[in-house]
Amino acid sequence: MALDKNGIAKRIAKEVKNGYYVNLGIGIPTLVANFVREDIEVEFQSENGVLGMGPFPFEGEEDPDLINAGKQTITALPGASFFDSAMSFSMIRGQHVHLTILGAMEVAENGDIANWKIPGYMVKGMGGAMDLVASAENIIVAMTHTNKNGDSKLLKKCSLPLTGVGCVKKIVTDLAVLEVTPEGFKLLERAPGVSVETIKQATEGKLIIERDIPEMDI
Amino acid sequence: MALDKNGIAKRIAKEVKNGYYVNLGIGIPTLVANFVREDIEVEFQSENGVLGMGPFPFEGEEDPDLINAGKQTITALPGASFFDSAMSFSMIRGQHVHLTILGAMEVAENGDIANWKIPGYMVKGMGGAMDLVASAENIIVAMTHTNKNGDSKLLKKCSLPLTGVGCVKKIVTDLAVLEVTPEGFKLLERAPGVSVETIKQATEGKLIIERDIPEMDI
Amino acid sequence: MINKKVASVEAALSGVEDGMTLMLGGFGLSGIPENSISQLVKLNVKGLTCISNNAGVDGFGLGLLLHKRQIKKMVSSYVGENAEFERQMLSGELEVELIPQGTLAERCRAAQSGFPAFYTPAGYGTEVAEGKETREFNGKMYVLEHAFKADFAFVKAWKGDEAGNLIFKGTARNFNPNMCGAAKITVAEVEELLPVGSLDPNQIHIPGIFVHRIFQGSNYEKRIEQRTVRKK
Amino acid sequence: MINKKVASVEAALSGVEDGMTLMLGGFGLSGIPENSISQLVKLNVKGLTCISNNAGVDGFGLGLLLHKRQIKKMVSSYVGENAEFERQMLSGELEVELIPQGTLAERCRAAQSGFPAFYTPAGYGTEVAEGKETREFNGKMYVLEHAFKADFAFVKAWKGDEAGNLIFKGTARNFNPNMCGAAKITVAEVEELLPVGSLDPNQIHIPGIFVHRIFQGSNYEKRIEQRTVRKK
Repeated sequence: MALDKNGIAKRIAKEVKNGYYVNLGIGIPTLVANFVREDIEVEFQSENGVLGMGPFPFEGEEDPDLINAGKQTITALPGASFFDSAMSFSMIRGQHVHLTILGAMEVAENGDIANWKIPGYMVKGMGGAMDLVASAENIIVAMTHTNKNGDSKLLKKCSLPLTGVGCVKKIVTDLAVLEVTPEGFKLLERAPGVSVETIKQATEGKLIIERDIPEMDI
Repeated sequence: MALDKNGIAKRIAKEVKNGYYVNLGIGIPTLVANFVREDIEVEFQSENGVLGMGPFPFEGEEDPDLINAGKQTITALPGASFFDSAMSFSMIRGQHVHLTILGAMEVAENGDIANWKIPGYMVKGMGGAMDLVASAENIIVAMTHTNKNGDSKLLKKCSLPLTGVGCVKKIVTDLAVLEVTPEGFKLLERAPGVSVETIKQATEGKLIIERDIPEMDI
Repeated sequence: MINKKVASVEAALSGVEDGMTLMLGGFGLSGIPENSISQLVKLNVKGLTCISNNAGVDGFGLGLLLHKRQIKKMVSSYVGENAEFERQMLSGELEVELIPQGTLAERCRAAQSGFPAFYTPAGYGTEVAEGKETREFNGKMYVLEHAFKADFAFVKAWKGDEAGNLIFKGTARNFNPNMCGAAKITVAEVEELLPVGSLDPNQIHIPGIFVHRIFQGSNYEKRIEQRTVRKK
Repeated sequence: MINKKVASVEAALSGVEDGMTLMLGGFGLSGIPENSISQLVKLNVKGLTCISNNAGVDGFGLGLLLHKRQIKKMVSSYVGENAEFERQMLSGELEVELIPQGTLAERCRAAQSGFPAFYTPAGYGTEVAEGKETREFNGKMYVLEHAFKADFAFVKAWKGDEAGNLIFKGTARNFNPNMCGAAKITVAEVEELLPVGSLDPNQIHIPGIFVHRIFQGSNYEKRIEQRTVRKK
């Protein structure tokens, strides 16, 4: 069965390793924080200027001067720090942030990503996404495998304006975990109960299937 | 009579205007702070990371964590701030510092300055001088008119490696106050008792003398 | 000490004219110069170019200026919270330049620091890089980006002193420090304006040299855009 | 929280090898990483390239490494306080690259911040610009300068916590913050190493993400180069 948002977040959480500084995008990526193992040391960075981001505040403890990049009220954990936007992107551009997890509208088999603009329809802007994808060594995309019309979001070539070129390393969808390789999307894992055939049908870009594909362990 | 160091500093102090942020170089420029009018608002910046520099500390109150660019112990006045070297040169390069006063070995009639290196003999380095002269809109040189051998330091062309090109606006020496103009060194004032002839003799570069030259009012 | 205190928001904004380019601090509605924005509305200056990470929401922040059609052009990284904005943009009334957030921050910092231009990887291969110089360094491609030029910068700080020294709070810091000294005139409004000597010189985020006018703000609303809580 | 604490200066400097490029904070003798320098002397690593604004004095700071001929090349802005330095330089034993102080600071910051290169006016028309690309922006000439590449950065802070967050004191701050995260490995020594949660997150000068190892320093001498006083 296809995973729900929490399922995708739970699977991605396994990619977060001890000692990682992690930037989480808006949407499914935000949920990842809930599933990271508690026995490892991880810090979350938000590009509006906080490192060591904690959970949402308890009701009545919201502080308008303490938000995340999604403009949600948050808390800061012990060891946290605040800084300006230039320094925040020094962390990102300087590759001090180890892992970036973000959503996407489309990913191409060469690692191109589009997630900021639908010409003539939705023009909200790229926020920090272009800096993140141009800089991060390790980028994981969290998204549904197909869009609302059932069209694949894993393409030969992106049709929407790009956010970054050749940068996505891994994709976790409601159906599968895939690695972006020079040869195309390499299928690594299936969602529990989802067949390879289903994934094939939902993937427009080149899909590489070597050996048996195990189910995700979530 | 030719001015002594304090006399030069005293004359330069008159160039310091209300509301100025000022960077003082090592040597004679440091003395300028002693002669600035007390009824105007001025702040001194030192490029090692302090704005609002005060006088030297009283004996026993020296702090090794509080020095100026000449490595002398200093104090900080109310309203002072400390910052890192990158931000310090943001102030300088960004032209937030209004006036730079520094020493020189040579100045050319086109405003070139040399003050950091005598090849094969003295190679101490430029410190912040190259940033200062390349950035400041208002640069005053404080120096003796001739060197120890009696050779002019106001030249047609610098013989020593340059610190900056076409940047010096005004020169105050032990003999005179001069403005650097497109036509050459324009004599503005004489030191008390010093004749125009003496200044002519001591100036190798093109000297422009219009009308009567008044004595400095110091 | 050079005193930067002005008595009122009117004095702080004196000289603002039609057609000027303004920088405004804040991320979302956090850390925005509320008092200066109100005064811009009151002055009813038109044809403004606003450099600001976001464009406010309907009825607050820069949304107030949009509502009165005072803005000719927005330079932002993210503008998706504002129906009036979207309407003006889609109808062509409003010009919009979207640029990556890190590039926005650094173009401010470059203006502050006297750098005319720098190379950044953000946007390479995308429409953001169209018409711009690109260049390879160490096997990676970069885009040449330039310092902003602006007439006024409006920032909001938590504490300040009469010398113009500023301290920001939490994530309300964001773009505010990077915009100080990045325009011809920088105007800082603060929640608490203190006498000189009240702030620890070691804890100042922005030295007063980057600030030209400072005033005591009032009636801060500090609206929260996405109130999100967990259960006890 | 990611814990950066190491138990000793030996652990902090593990991995330092002959021929490496090191960054060292400090201005004159103020804010230099005294403990790390002592350990470099003890390790007797040779053929080092040292990026540091100054080169210490005879018998202290980097003068200790010069005395043992551990340094192959110095990259500095000012080196005039050291007879042994001068002897080695004039005899050709020591290679010296002198660069403007602001350029030195920004080449560190560029490495920290992921900028490969930037344009600065400093040094244009002088021998510093020889062989470098120059370019006009808005009628003024600039020189293209590149980010440093270094193996280790050694910095000294006043207070730090186990997450690697740093607070500096007075003008001992200088180049130290700009070198954090500008090398492959950043080692911070602090006068006071505190448990996580002891520092106000609003007052941290350098977030721990830029620091890889932190240790409690000891026996700080803090020598004063030019003791200058006035009379009461």
